[in-house]
Amino acid sequence: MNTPAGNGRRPYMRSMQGWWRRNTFYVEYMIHEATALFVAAYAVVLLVGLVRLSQGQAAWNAWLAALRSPGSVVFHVLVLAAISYHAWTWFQIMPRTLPPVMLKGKRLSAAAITRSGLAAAAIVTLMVFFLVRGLWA
Amino acid sequence: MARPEMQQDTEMPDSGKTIVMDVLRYRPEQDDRPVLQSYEVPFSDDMSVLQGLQYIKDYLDGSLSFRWSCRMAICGSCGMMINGRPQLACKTFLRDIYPEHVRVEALAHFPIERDLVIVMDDFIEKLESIKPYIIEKQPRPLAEGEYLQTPAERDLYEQFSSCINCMLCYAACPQYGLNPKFLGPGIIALLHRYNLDSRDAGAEQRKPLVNSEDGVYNCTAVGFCSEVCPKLVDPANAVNVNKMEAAKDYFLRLVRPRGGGK
Amino acid sequence: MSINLKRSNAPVFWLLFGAGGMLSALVGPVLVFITGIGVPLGLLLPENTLSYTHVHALAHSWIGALFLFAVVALFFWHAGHRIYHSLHDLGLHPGAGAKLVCYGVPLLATLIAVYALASMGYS
Amino acid sequence: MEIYAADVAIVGAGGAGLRAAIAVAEADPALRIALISKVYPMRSHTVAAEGGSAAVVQSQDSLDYHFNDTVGGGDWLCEQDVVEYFVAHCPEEMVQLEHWGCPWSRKPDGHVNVRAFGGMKIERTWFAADKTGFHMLHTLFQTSIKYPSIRRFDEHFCIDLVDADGRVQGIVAIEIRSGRFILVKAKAVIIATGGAGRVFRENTNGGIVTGDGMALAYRHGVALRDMEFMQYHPTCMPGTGLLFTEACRGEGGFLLNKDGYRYLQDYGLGPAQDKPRNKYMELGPRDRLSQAFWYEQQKGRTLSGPYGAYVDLDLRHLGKARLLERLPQIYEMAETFMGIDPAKQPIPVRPAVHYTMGGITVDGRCATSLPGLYAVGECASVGIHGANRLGSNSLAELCVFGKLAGTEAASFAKSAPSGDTKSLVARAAASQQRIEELLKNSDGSERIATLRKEMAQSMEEGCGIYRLAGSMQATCDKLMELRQRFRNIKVEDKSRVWNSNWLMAIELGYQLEVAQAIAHSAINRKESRGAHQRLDGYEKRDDVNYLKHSLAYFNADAAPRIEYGAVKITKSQPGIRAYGAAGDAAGH
Ligand SMILES: Cc1cc2nc3c(=O)[nH]c(=O)nc-3n(C[C@H](O)[C@H](O)[C@H](O)COP(=O)(O)OP(=O)(O)OC[C@H]3O[C@@H](n4cnc5c(N)ncnc54)[C@H](O)[C@@H]3O)c2cc1C
Ligand code: SF4
Ligand code: F3S
Ligand code: FES
Repeated sequence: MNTPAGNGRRPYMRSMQGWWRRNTFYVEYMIHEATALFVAAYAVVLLVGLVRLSQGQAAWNAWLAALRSPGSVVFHVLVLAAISYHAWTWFQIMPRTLPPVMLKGKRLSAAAITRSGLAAAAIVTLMVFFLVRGLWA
Repeated sequence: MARPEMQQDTEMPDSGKTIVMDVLRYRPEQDDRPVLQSYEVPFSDDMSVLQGLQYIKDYLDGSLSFRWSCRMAICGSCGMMINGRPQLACKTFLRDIYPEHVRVEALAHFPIERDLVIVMDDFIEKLESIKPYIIEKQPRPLAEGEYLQTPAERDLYEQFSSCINCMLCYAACPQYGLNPKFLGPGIIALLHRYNLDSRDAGAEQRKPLVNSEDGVYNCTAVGFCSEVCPKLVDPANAVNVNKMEAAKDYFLRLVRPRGGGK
Repeated sequence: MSINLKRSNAPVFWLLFGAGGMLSALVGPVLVFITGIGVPLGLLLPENTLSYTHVHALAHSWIGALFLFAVVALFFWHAGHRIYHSLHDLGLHPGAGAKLVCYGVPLLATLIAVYALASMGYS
Repeated sequence: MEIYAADVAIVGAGGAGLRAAIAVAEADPALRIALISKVYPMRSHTVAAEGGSAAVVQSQDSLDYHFNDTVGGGDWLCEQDVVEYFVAHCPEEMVQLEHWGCPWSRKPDGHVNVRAFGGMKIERTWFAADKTGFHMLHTLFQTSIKYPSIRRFDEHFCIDLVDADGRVQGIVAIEIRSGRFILVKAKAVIIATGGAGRVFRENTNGGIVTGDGMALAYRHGVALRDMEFMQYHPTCMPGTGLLFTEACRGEGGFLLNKDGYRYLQDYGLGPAQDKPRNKYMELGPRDRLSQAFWYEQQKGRTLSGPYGAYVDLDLRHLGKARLLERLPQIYEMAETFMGIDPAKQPIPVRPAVHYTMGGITVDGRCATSLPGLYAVGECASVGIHGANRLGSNSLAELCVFGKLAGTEAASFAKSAPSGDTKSLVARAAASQQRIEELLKNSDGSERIATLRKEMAQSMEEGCGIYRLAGSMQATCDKLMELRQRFRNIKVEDKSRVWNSNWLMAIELGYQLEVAQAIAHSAINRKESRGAHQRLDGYEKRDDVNYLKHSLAYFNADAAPRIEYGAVKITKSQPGIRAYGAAGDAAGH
């Protein structure tokens, strides 16, 4: 009212502080981002294993022994949960990242793409598992 | 709280029920910062949030400002945050919220001009920057008639051409909120629409934008953009498919240094 | 127009991130189970599954070495890239230092992995 | 006051305004174009058009057929030379849109597909699913970005034309975001502000369709022509008025009364057949279909719901797949707004006001009687719709005449001298003052919404599908009363930034004047023709006395002055308007 011909514009910018708490979608997103911490931790474990392997049998066995400690097992259970969640979300997002997948002239639905991804993961899992078991059993 | 004047004859059948709408107000000439204001609005089953706001404007408080026009979810004017989620007010129904309060705020991630009206300059500038028009291989005289385009070729881009510029996806995308320079989902969908059109030969010219620091790689595949899109455009798909394109371009340029391409 | 047309170098990191993400989604869970739970507890798997001879033989083969390398290196790149972006998401405005850590560590890990595998030689 | 110097100013950035802007830019890239719109261009109401746009493409079709359908459909109140120009230019404009990227629906061989529409003898309606207007508008808007000479003034609300020395020389607008005024100087001005459907209660129009441009030209002495002809669309959502496109019927939908009977066969549109047949039954013209609804209602054969009488639009037999392919938006609207699955349930529909056939009087080249002033699109009466518009002719009109208005205005602007800025600023300041008064001294007791509602109600009662002298007179009186009460209006919001309260008050002022033009044109036309149907002794068309255009002239605070103008007839003498089997017998 006090700005007859002037310009009373004062666009207001809201803060992004704490945005990830604003809805469940964001919370889930942050959780699946956080799985990276577990992936990183597991990568460190593997790297150490690799180095120990290159250092000979004794070193390798020490590494195996460390893996048997209760703390390690608990930790790996957590890692398993996180990486499985990562895998789950990864395939949920996959349809968004692919160009249209055509099957017999029809476009594959997002759900079908996610299902194929999960199926692939299941097959790979079984293959690796039985390969490891079968080869060395 | 402002009370409805119940004797008003509204367009809606009178059920005798009311619903409370908490609306984020901001009048730059008098308010320092946005504040919530509550209104009690007559409720009927078929009322949209937009109709609730119109009731407020007509009968409770003429100073409430918001954009709307078509009321049929096609003009893209009425995007706002409704109970924390970006939605079209004309396509969101009070019955789905009743008897809870309806919380209405201006679209997130944009500056508020006033009340529920945001400043959309940024979006428009971006829209203008991507050459959102057919860049022909060579001009085609009208006398030669239309380009032939099979239904399958049309289907390829149709989905991305149905964007109504409502900007809900921008309000959904935290990466845009964190870095407003990011080209953003809706605009990349539009860019993608032209690149996919069999009549267009402009993809090469649009690449620098896709590849740039403000381009597709700002996206961390949150995916909420596609979740809220009222027209099933799937902008997240446009953004993420273009990451692959940009990556190809990044490495191919090393192989075939200058120009090359299609 | 304020759009910055400087080409982004993200594709390099994004591809590594994506490859790591895909690999970890496919084999991550089963590997964690084998190395961290199954073998240590003798659960579903024979005790000697990860015996030195077995694993050394694996690392000694071209294909095995490649697999181990890919898993270790790509997991690092995947995680580093994601963590870097999460810092940004949290509004921590990661600077050059954070970038150095998030991408430097994977780089270092990659080199160490190469070194460890190479030192075992190939068959 | 800020001043912007343009060569051509275009008020309105819907289909017509955008097409005109591109035409000016292509005519001469040196011309500075100001494109002013109260909403961002892609919000313009063209966006809501669903069904399609007409142009002859099929080999069994001809320009003559399109001409005859249009002139007959308009009950011979068309300017036939203009219709000839129109039908001849539709095809190239539709192809032009195709070249600009409009995603027209296609046939398997890649050619553009066409669908059937009401009152059209051969299928010639180009369509982009059921979002034709949306796609046309976005195509035009996005294409306009290519032209650097088009300077847009988005969200600028035009409050007046500025004329001096006997010609128009600019416009005054409010920048909505700041509330500041701007004078856009221009050597030529094109008005493309769309229709006025919002003066009625139940209507298919967007909130912005308030007849602004009509009122602007009218106040500056340009006549509003044929305003009594308001089109009722037969298939709208009860309550909201939202449209279910005619394409629903083009695709084969049925209209059923409460007995499940296809009642249109009782109104000279039969016989009923299962397959859609051009100009038969559901594919009859809109005025006839709306009138048939009215009769069914009188006979008590309509259904009744919370928003009054309705009939059923039955699409079930088309099947879900086809509905999703051809009418996806209709599907979505029925589902979200009414909770109805159209593949399983019929959709309740009733007529609602849809289109303003009349408008700013222009000649066949889009020029008004005020030199330098042009008008195009729904706000204009160029003469192709006569007493009843055929569906899909108006989207085509936007392009054909948008281009023409652009090139005409461009050549006028090139030859016109620049005006004297000082005197223009003085005139603009006077307009500004008047509008600022409305903001400052508006602490009366009349609520905007109340006046608007009374106006709309009264228009519906007096100027509905069927009209009587008594109720029309009541409407005329009511409008006069409302104009008086408008002086005592209350604008609660006194601020400047995005003050839509203020804008609504200005719009209401426009609407009241346009409503008066409609009501007075209606009461003076003592015959029945097209969309103007009387039941008070004037049930027949009267070519002897009324084969002429009505012209409403602004008359300050008094009622408009109604005059008449000749209708141009070239090759089609007024005949009997017949559809269905009777139409075939009459050789239409
Ligand atoms: C629901 C619906 C469906 C339809 N379907 C069809 C169809 O299938 N086929 C067909 O041929 N026709 C159809 N029509 C009719 C057709 O869509 C319209 O006649 C046409 O789109 C009008 O276009 P326009 O450019 O004249 O005006 P609009 O698109 O309405 O644009 C008006 C412009 O003027 C601006 N404006 C208005 N007042 C002011 C002011 N005071 N200051 C500044 N700017 C102002 C607005 O901002 C807007 O940009 C349909 C109409 C409706 C409502
Ligand atoms: S992509 Fe969807 S959400 Fe984003 S602007 Fe377009 S229509 Fe709106
Ligand atoms: S929400 Fe944003 S981060 Fe990407 S997937 Fe959508 S653009
Ligand atoms: S009013 Fe047009 S999209 Fe809601």
